[in-house]
Amino acid sequence: MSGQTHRVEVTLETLLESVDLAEDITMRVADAAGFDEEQRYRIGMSVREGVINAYQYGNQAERDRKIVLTLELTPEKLVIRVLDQGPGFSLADVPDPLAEENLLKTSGRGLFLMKAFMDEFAVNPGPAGGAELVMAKRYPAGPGGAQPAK
Amino acid sequence: MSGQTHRVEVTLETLLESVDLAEDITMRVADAAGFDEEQRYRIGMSVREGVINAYQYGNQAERDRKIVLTLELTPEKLVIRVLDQGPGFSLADVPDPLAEENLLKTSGRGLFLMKAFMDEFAVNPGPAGGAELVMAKRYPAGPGGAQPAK
Amino acid sequence: MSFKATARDIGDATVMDLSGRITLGEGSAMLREMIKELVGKGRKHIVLNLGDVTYIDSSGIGELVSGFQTVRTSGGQLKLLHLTKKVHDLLQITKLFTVFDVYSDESVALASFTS
Amino acid sequence: MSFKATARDIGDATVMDLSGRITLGEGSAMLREMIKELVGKGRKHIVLNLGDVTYIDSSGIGELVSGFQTVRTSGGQLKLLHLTKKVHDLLQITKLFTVFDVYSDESVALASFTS
Ligand SMILES: Nc1ncnc2c1ncn2[C@@H]1O[C@H](COP(=O)(O)OP(=O)(O)O)[C@@H](O)[C@H]1O
Ligand SMILES: Nc1ncnc2c1ncn2[C@@H]1O[C@H](COP(=O)(O)OP(=O)(O)O)[C@@H](O)[C@H]1O
Repeated sequence: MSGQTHRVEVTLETLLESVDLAEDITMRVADAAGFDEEQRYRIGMSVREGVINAYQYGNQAERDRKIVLTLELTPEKLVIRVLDQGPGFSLADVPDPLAEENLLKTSGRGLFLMKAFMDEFAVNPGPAGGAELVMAKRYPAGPGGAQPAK
Repeated sequence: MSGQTHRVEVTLETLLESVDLAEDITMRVADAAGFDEEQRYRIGMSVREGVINAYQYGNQAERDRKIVLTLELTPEKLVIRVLDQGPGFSLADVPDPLAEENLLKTSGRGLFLMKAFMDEFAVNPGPAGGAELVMAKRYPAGPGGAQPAK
Repeated sequence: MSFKATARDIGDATVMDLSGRITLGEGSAMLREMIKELVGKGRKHIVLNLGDVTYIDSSGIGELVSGFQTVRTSGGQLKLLHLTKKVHDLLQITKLFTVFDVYSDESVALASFTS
Repeated sequence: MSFKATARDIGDATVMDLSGRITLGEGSAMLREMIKELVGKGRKHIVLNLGDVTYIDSSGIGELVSGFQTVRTSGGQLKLLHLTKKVHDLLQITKLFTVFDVYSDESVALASFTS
């Protein structure tokens, strides 16, 4: 309850259904923030990919581990965090899916899409272990695209 | 991260837009919990009425005060809390809208609808002041109506 | 899905075709103003066609009651037409179903006015 | 909105009309199985009509690549038809647009097969 305005924190079980729920709630919050359809799609997809990874690689499909999705409408951007209870990882260790030798791989594009679709993207160690994705999208500029925060 | 499974906590600014956002997120979570259209409508309406009251009577339309909506999928029911930063109130002081002399009043039906639409309903003092509504709806029984929690 | 209202005059009566949501944020204030305006113009027989109203909250119920009173105070009558199941149930549990005159046929509603 | 697929044989070729979402939870696994089945039946010229596909995530992209490889390994060819703007953009930024043969006209796609 510091400076931010809307803050949505969603604690999810490690289930495939959690992916859709996380995406839907994100799209709804992005709508409230004034993002247009195309931007909502990109933000929603980024959360989807982040939660799928938290499910698969972080929590390794162990249902009782939690995934915490946090959406914060700060004054100038929507900041999204996806925290898991897994081993953590470093972006530097992830192969570039655009490299010639990876182009025909059937996986490895999730983090790339999140980076492409959001304005800011980082992977940090979680406060109590696990990986925490932090991504942000600035509010659309111009009339009609104002964010609800002051 | 105790025993519950999904837990959604939404901190809202005291704005009219927050009402729709709260209702939409609730409907989405109720959907994930397996409630049918009619039950989702009742749960959504109850949250709507609760957040409108938190906005009007609790936080008295002072934008910087917060409304905290919490949705918890416990093993046998969806438990919803709406907390405001207002003066608090007691259900015993609220007139019965079904009483003959109140039937043609233009207000006073919000709490009545929450009680009618939910299985459990109570008003408590908030942990740090304010009013906290606590309401619950049991999961639908039978095949196809199972809740996602164990 | 947002609130819309159009008024049709049929002889002495006015039918208001409402659609969408009548809630605190959306249709409530607009409905109130429209009814006041009709009454101000001397219309006394008003039918609210709720057939396409998808959602009413307690604020919307309040506006129906308020419209009912406004019209009655001016010596007129307000009738409801075409309740969806949701709106019917709401009026039932709030005991307003018996307060309002409710019709499922427009011509019957129009014929019901006594002046 | 959920994934649907139907296959039409046109001469030597099979057109798979896909619609809905191709994501980890929904169409991905189904698409993979259907392509495997076609290849197992000896079909070598496959067109994926993506005109009604509303959404593809990274898992769906992976399945397109996987299908492409499966068909190629069996000596056949897989072509894409009718990309929506969203799918077009996804293939563009992942540099797969140049890897796939993409068409906007079914008869042109069918005529493009070389056996
Ligand atoms: N939450 C996570 N915890 C641990 N490792 C992860 C996590 N997210 C991603 N990774 C690692 O990064 C790799 C690349 O992920 P991504 O780009 O999403 O592609 P894909 O999921 O298709 O492999 C994964 O294969 C995994 O090794
Ligand atoms: N969050 C709240 N804080 C303080 N008072 C409240 C709150 N919610 C309801 N009340 C009190 O209860 C009364 C009845 O509320 P309600 O049944 O929702 O009807 P209405 O909002 O139409 O008056 C309100 O008029 C108000 O006095």
